Amino acid sequence: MTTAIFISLLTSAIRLATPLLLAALAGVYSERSGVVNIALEGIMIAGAFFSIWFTHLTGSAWIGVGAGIVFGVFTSAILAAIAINLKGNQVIAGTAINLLMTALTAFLLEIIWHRSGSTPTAPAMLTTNPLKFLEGIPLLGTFFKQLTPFVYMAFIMVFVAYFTLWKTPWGLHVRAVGEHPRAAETVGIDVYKTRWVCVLISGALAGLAGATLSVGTVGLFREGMVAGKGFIALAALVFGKWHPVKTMLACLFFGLCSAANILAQSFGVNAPTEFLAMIPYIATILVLIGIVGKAQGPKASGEPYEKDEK
Amino acid sequence: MKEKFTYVWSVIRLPVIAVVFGFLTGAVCIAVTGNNPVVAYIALFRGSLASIPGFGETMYKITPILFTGLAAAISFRCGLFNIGAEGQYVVASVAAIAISWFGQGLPRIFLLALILTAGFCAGGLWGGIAGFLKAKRGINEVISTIMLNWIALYLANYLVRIPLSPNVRAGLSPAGHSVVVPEVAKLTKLKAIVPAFGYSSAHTGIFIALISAVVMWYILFKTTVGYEIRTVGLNAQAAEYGGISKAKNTMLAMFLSGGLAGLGGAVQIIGLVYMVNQSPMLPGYGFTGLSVALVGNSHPLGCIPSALLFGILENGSRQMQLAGIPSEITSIISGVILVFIAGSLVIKLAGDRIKAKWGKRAMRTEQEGL
Amino acid sequence: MSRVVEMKQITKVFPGTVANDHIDFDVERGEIHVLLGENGAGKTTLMNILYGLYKPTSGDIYIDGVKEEIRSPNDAIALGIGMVHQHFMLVENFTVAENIVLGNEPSTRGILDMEAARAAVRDVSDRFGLAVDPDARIEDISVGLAQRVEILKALYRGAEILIMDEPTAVLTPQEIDDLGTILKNLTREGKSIILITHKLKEVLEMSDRTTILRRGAVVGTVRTSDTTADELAEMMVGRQVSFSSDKQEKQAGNVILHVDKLTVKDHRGIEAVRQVSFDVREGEILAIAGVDGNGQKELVEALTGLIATESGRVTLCGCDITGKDPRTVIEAGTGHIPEDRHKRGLVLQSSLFENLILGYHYKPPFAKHGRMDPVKIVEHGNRLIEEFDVRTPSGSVTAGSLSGGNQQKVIVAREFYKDPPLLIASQPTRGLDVGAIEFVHKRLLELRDSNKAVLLVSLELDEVMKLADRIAVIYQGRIVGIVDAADATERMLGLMMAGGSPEGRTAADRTEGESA
Amino acid sequence: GGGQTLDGSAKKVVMITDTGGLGDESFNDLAYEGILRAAEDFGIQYSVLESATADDYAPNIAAAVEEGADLIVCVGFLFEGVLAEMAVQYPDQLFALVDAQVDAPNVAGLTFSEEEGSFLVGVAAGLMTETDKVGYIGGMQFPVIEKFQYGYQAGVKAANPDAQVFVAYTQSFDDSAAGKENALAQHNQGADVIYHAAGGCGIGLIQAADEQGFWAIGVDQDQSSLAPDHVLCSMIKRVDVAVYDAIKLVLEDSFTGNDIKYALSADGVGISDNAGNVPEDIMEQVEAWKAKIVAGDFAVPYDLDTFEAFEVPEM
Ligand SMILES: Nc1ncnc2c1ncn2[C@@H]1O[C@H](COP(=O)(O)OP(=O)(O)OP(=O)(O)O)[C@@H](O)[C@H]1O
Ligand SMILES: Nc1ncnc2c1ncn2[C@@H]1O[C@H](COP(=O)(O)OP(=O)(O)OP(=O)(O)O)[C@@H](O)[C@H]1O
Ligand SMILES: [Mg+2]
Ligand SMILES: [Mg+2]
Repeated sequence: MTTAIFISLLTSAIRLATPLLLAALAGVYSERSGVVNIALEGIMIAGAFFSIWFTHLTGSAWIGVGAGIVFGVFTSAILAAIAINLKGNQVIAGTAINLLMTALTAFLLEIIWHRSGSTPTAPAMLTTNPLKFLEGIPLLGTFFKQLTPFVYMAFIMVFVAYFTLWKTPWGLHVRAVGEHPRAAETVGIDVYKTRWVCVLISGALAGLAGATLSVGTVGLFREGMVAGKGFIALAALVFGKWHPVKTMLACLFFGLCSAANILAQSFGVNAPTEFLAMIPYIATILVLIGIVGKAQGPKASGEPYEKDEK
Repeated sequence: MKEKFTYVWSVIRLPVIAVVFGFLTGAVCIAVTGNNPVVAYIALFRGSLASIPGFGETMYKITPILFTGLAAAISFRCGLFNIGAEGQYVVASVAAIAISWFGQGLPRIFLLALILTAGFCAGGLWGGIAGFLKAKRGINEVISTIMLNWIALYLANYLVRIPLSPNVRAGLSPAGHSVVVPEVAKLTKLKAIVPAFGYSSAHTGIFIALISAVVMWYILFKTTVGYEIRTVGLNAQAAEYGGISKAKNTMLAMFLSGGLAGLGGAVQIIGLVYMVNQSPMLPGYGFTGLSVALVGNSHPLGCIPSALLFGILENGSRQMQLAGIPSEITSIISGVILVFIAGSLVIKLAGDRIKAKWGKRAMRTEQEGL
Repeated sequence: MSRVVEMKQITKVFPGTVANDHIDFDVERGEIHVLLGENGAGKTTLMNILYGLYKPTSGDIYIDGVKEEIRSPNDAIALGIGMVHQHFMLVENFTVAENIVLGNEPSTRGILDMEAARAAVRDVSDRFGLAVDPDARIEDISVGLAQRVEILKALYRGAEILIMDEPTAVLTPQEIDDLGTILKNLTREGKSIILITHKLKEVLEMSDRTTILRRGAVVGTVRTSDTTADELAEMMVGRQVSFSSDKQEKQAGNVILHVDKLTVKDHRGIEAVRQVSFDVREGEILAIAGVDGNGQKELVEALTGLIATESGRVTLCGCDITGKDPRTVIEAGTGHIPEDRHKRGLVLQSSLFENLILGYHYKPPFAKHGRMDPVKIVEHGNRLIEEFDVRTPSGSVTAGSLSGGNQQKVIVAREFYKDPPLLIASQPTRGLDVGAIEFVHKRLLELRDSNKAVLLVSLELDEVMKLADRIAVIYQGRIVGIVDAADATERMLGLMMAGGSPEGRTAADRTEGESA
Repeated sequence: GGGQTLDGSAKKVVMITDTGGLGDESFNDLAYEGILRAAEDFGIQYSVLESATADDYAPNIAAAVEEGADLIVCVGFLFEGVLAEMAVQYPDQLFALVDAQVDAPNVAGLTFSEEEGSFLVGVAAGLMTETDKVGYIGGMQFPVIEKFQYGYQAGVKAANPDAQVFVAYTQSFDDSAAGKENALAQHNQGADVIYHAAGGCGIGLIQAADEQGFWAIGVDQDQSSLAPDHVLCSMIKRVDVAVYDAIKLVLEDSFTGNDIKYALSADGVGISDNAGNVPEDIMEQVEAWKAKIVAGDFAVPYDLDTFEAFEVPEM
C-alpha cells in the first residue's frame, strides 16, 4: 500500500511537472539569449489549441503535437520580431501575446466549432505510456505505466537543453549573447540570429508544453486550461537559476507539492481545502528563503540589443 | 499653435497608430464572424462614449485598472516587476469588506477613511512581503509575487467562505459571497450627484483613482522619495553610492505599489461590488494594470489615457456582445494594440516613411509653386 | 615598409556630430602607431570603422593595398584585424579560455572541446609570453589580466593588425612596462599595432609614429622620435599645456580621517583589506598607490559605507563612521569620486541636472520637506556645467550621452560642490585627456590648499607623485609603508608596490618579524 | 413546445452568465440551451452577456435593462447579492435567477434540489463499487457545490454504509489537468466510482476513468458521450427546462416572480444513463430511493450539519 501510494505520488508529481518543465525550458532558451519570455502562457495556449485542432483535422495526435509546436514557433516569432528587430519592450510584447492568444483561441473555437468553452474530444490523444516494455519491470512497472510520452520528452529535453547550451559552441554563443551581446558581436557572432533561433526554440517547447495539457491529458482544448502554468514556469525558471537541470528540480519540487496537496485531500486530511491548495506556493517561497544566494539572470536579459547603426 | 500640435502629436502618435491597427484587425475578425464591423464599432463607441451613462460605465471600468496601472508603473520605476497586483488587490478587497462590516457603527467619513487606509495597508503589506523578500533575501519579485497571488486568492476564498460568510455569521441561506458592505460604507454613485449618469454604475471611486494618479506623479517626480525610487530603478549601485538605500526603496516601492493595487481593491468593493465572491480565478486587473502602465510609459499621468483606452474597450465589449459579436473580439483588439505598441518601431518607421513621402510632395509643390 | 592599413577620407556623421571628418590614416607593417586626441576627438569612432562596427558615411579602406569593404567584425577578423576595446568586451562569468575562443571554438563533432581550447590558449599565451590561467573567471581577475585576455583573444584569431583603445588607462606602471614589452615583441613578429592613448609619456616611449586628431579631423602625423611631449600636447588641444604642478609647501593640520586596523572582505568573502591603519589630515593629500586589485576598491568602498567592514575602526572628524551606511558617511563630511563612473558615479539615463545633485538631493536648497525645487536644481546644474566646463548641449540631456571625459567632469563637479572636509578620489582622471587632467589636478590641489583632506587612490605613479604629500603603498590588502612624497622615487614606489618595504625588506619579511 | 404556439418575436431575453461564461459545461451552457430552445419554438430575440469578473454583474444587468429586455436571466447563485439590489432599482423589470432566490416580487428564483439528484447517483456509486471506496471531486467549495457533495455522500451511505468517500476540491472549474490528477489520486487510493461537480475539471476525471477503467459519474447534463464505456451515469439538472419555462411564462404574461424549486419530484433533477451502464438491479434500487424522496419520506442532507444529522432511513 505505501509503495503504491508513493509511486502514485511520484508519477502524479512528474505528470504535473511535465508541462511546467517544458515551458520553463522554453524560458531557459529564450532568456539565456537575452529575451525575457513573459509570453510562455500565451504560447502554451496556442500549443494546446492548435494541437487539438490538427488532431481533429488529421486524426493523428502526433501530427497534432507537431502542429502545436509549429504554432508555438509562429507565436514566438511575434515576440522575436518585436524584441529583437524592433527593439520593443519585451514585457509588453509578452503581455500582448498572452492576451492575444487567449482571445484568438476562444475566437477560433467559436468560428470552427460554433461553441465556446471547449472543443469536442479529439479522435486521438497521447495519454498512455508509449514504452510498454518498461511496464514489465517489477515494482517500477507500475511507475512507468502511469507516464505519458510527454514526460519522456520533457526529461529528454532537459538533457538536450543542458547539452546544447553548455556543451556546444552554439550554446557558448547563446550564453555570451545573453550576457554581453556587444562582446559577442565583436567576435563575429550574429546577435540577432542567435536570439531569433533561441526564441523560436522557446516557442517550440512552450507549444509542446501546451500540447501536453490538451493532447497529453484530456484530449480536448478548454479555455482556461493553461490556468497560469506559464507563469509558474516562469517562476520555476528563476528558481532554477536559468539552468536546465536546476529548473527541472524546481519544477519537480513544485509538482511534488501539488501532488502532495492532491494526495492530502484524498487521504481526507482535515484542513480547509484552500489551505491545502496553498501548499505548493508557500513551500516555494519557504524554500527560496532557505536558499542562500541571489538568482542572477543573464545580464542582458530584457535589454533590446542595438546593433550600431551602420 | 502648430508647434504645440506637432509636439502633442509626436507624443501620442505611437499609441494612436497602434489603436488604429488594433481596430483594423478587429474589423477583420468581426467580418469573419459574419457581422458588419461598422455596426460593431458604432455599438462599441456608442456604449462607451456616446452617452453620459455609457461614459459612466467606461469610468467604472477605468477605476480598478487605473489603480493597478499605477501600481505597476511605480514598481517599474523602481526597477521591479510587480506581477502581484492581482493578489494585492484581492487581499485588500477582503480587508475592506471586513472593516466595513465590523466598523458599521462608525461615522461615515471616518469609516470610509478607515476602509481606504485598510485597503492600502493590506495591499501594501502583501506587496511589501515581496519587497522584503527581495531586499533582505534577494528573492526575485517575479517568483514571490506570482506565488503570493495564488496564496492571496485561496486565503480570500477561505475567509469569504467561513469567517466573513453571512450564512456562517447569521445562519442565512448559503451564499458564495462575503457579507455585504453596509449602506453607510458605500461610495456615492455618480448618478446620485448628477442624475444624467442614469443607469451607469460609476461611482466617486474614479476621483480617488485620478487623485491617486496625480499624487503618484507628484511623489515620483517632485519629491525626494520619488527621486530615490527612480534612481534605484535606473542604477541601484549609483543610488547606493549617493546614499540612497536600495533595500529601503525596494520595500517602499513594493509597499506603495501594493498599496495602490490595494486601494483599487477597496474602492472597487465599496464603490461597485459591495462584496467579495468566492472565485476560482484572480480578477485579472493586475495583468491589465501591467498593460496600462506599459502603454502609459510607466508615467502616472500617462496611465490615465491608457486606462481610458482599455476601459473603453472593455466596456465597449458589452455593447458588441449585445449586438451579437463575441466578446473575444475586444480582447483581440487590445492584444493587437499592445503588439503594435511593443513593436512601436514599426510604427515609427512607417510614420517616417510616410512623412518622407509627404515631405517630398510638399517640396515638389513648393518647387512647382516657384 | 609596406602600408598594411590605409584609411582614406573617412567621414562619419552621427546625428548632430561629425565624429570623423575626412580622415586620412595609415599604418605600416611592424610599427606601433599612436592615435592621440582629446576626449571626443573621434579616435574610437575611427577604429570602430576599421573594425567593422560602424559603417563610414564616406571614405575607403585599403588593407595590404587592397580596397576592402569591412561590414562586420567578422570581415575585420578575416582580414587579420583584432581590436582590444576601450571597455572590455569580455563575458564576465565566462572563463578566460571561453572568452578567448568565443566565436571560434574548437569542437569535435559539434561538441565543444574545452580541453583543446585550454591547450590553444596555453599555446598562444606561451608563444607571446602572456601568462594567464585559462580556467579563471573574468569577474575574478584583475583589469591587467583581463586586458591580456583581450590581447590573447585577438592573437588567437591570428590578428596581424592589433587595435588597442586606451589599453593603459587601467594599468599600473609595471603593467604598462610589461605591455610595452609585449607590444615590441609583437611588432618584432611583424604585427602592426594601433594604439589609442592619452598618456604622452607612453606615446614617446612606445610608438613609432603618432597621428593627432582634433574635433574629428587630422591635425597631423609625426614621427615620434622627432617630437616632444609639449609639442604633442599643443597639437592635441590647440594650446600650451602646463605639466609642472604649482604645489606649495604646506603644513598639515588636524587629523580628519583616522583608519585603525581596518579589515574588509570582498564579495567572495576573502580578506581584501587587512589591518590597514593611516590618517589623513587637513591640508594634505594622502595617496594610496598600488597595483590594481590590491584592495584599493574594497578599502574605498568600506570607507564610504558601500560594503561592510570586518573589523577595525574608522573615524571622520572625530565621529565613528565604522560600518555606517553611505548616507551617514556622506553627511559626516565625505566626498567621493568613484573609480567606476558608469557603475557607481552616474545614472546614465538621467539628466545631468538630476545627476548633479545625487547625494545631496534631499538637502536644501534642492529639497525642502521632501519636496524638490526644480528651479534651484536647474540653476545649480547650469552653474556647475559652466564652472567645470562640461561639454554638453544642455543640462537636460542624459549623462549617458556625454563622452567619457565629460561624464567624469560631471562627477568631479558634483563632489567638489559639496566642499567636504574629506574627499576620497578614486582614479579621478582615468580616461581623461590632458586638458581635463590638468583641470582636475588643479582643483584637487586647490582643495588641499583650502585646508581640506584628500585621499587619492590612483594607479598612476606620475599623478601620485605630482599631487600627494604623503604616499601609502598598498600590497595584497596591507599598507606596506607610508612615505613622504618629497622623499619618494618612482623606483622605490615601484618596489614597494611589488611588496617590498621602503627600507628594502619585503612585506613577507616584515609580517614574519611582527609575528615573531 | 406546447400545444398552442406562442409568438415571441417581439420579446427580448438577455442572459447574463456568471464568470464561468459560456462553455462551462454547466449551468451557463444549460441556461443557454433553454434560451435557444425558446428561440426556436417561439422566435424570441435574445442576446448573451458574459461577465468577465464578478464586478460586471451589476453593470451587465443595467445594460440589459437599458437594452429593453423583457426578461433578464441571471445565471448562477453569485448573482444573489447583486440582484437583491438591482431588483429594487428596476422594479418593473422581470428577472429569472438560476440557482438562488431573492426576496423580490419581480425576481423568480429557479433553484434545484441538487442534493436529491446527487443522492441517487450516490446510491448507484455505493452499489457499484467493488472496493468500497468512491470519490467526489468538486470545483470550489461553493455552498451549491457542497449540496452535490453531501447529497452524494448521503446516497453512498444509504446504499453502502461501509463505503468510504474521498472528497477533493480542485479550486478551479477549468484546470482539466488538476481534475485528472485528483481522479487518479483517488483511484490509486482504491476509488472505483468517482462523481464530480467541477465543470471543466470533470473532463479530466472522465478522461482518467476512460484510461484507467473505472467509473465516472457526470453532472448537470448526461456526459456519457464523453466516454460511453466509463461514464456510469450522470446527475442531471434541468436548468434548460427551468429557463425555457420562465420564458414561456413571460410570453404567456403569467410570469409572477414566484420562486420555483425544481426538485426530484418535478424531474428538475435526476439521474440519467444514456449509455445504459447501470445494471438493472441497481437501477431498481435507485428508483426505490427516488420514490421515497419524492414521497417526502426523508429529507436529503445538503450541508455539513444536515449530513451529520442524517440517519439512513429504513428501506
Ligand atoms: N554611436 C554614436 N552616436 C552618436 N554620437 C556618437 C556615437 N559614437 C560617438 N559619437 C560622438 O562622436 C564623437 C567622437 O567620439 P569618440 O568616441 O570617437 O571619441 P574618442 O576620441 O574616442 O574620445 P575618448 O578619448 O573620450 O575616448 C563624440 O562627440 C561622440 O559623442
Ligand atoms: N547613442 C549615443 N548618442 C550620443 N553619443 C553616444 C551614443 N552612444 C555612444 N555615444 C558616445 O560615443 C562615445 C564612445 O563611447 P565610449 O563608451 O567609447 O565612451 P568614451 O568617451 O570613449 O569613454 P571613456 O572616456 O570613459 O573611455 C562616447 O563619447 C559616448 O558618449
Ligand atoms: Mg574612445
Ligand atoms: Mg575614452
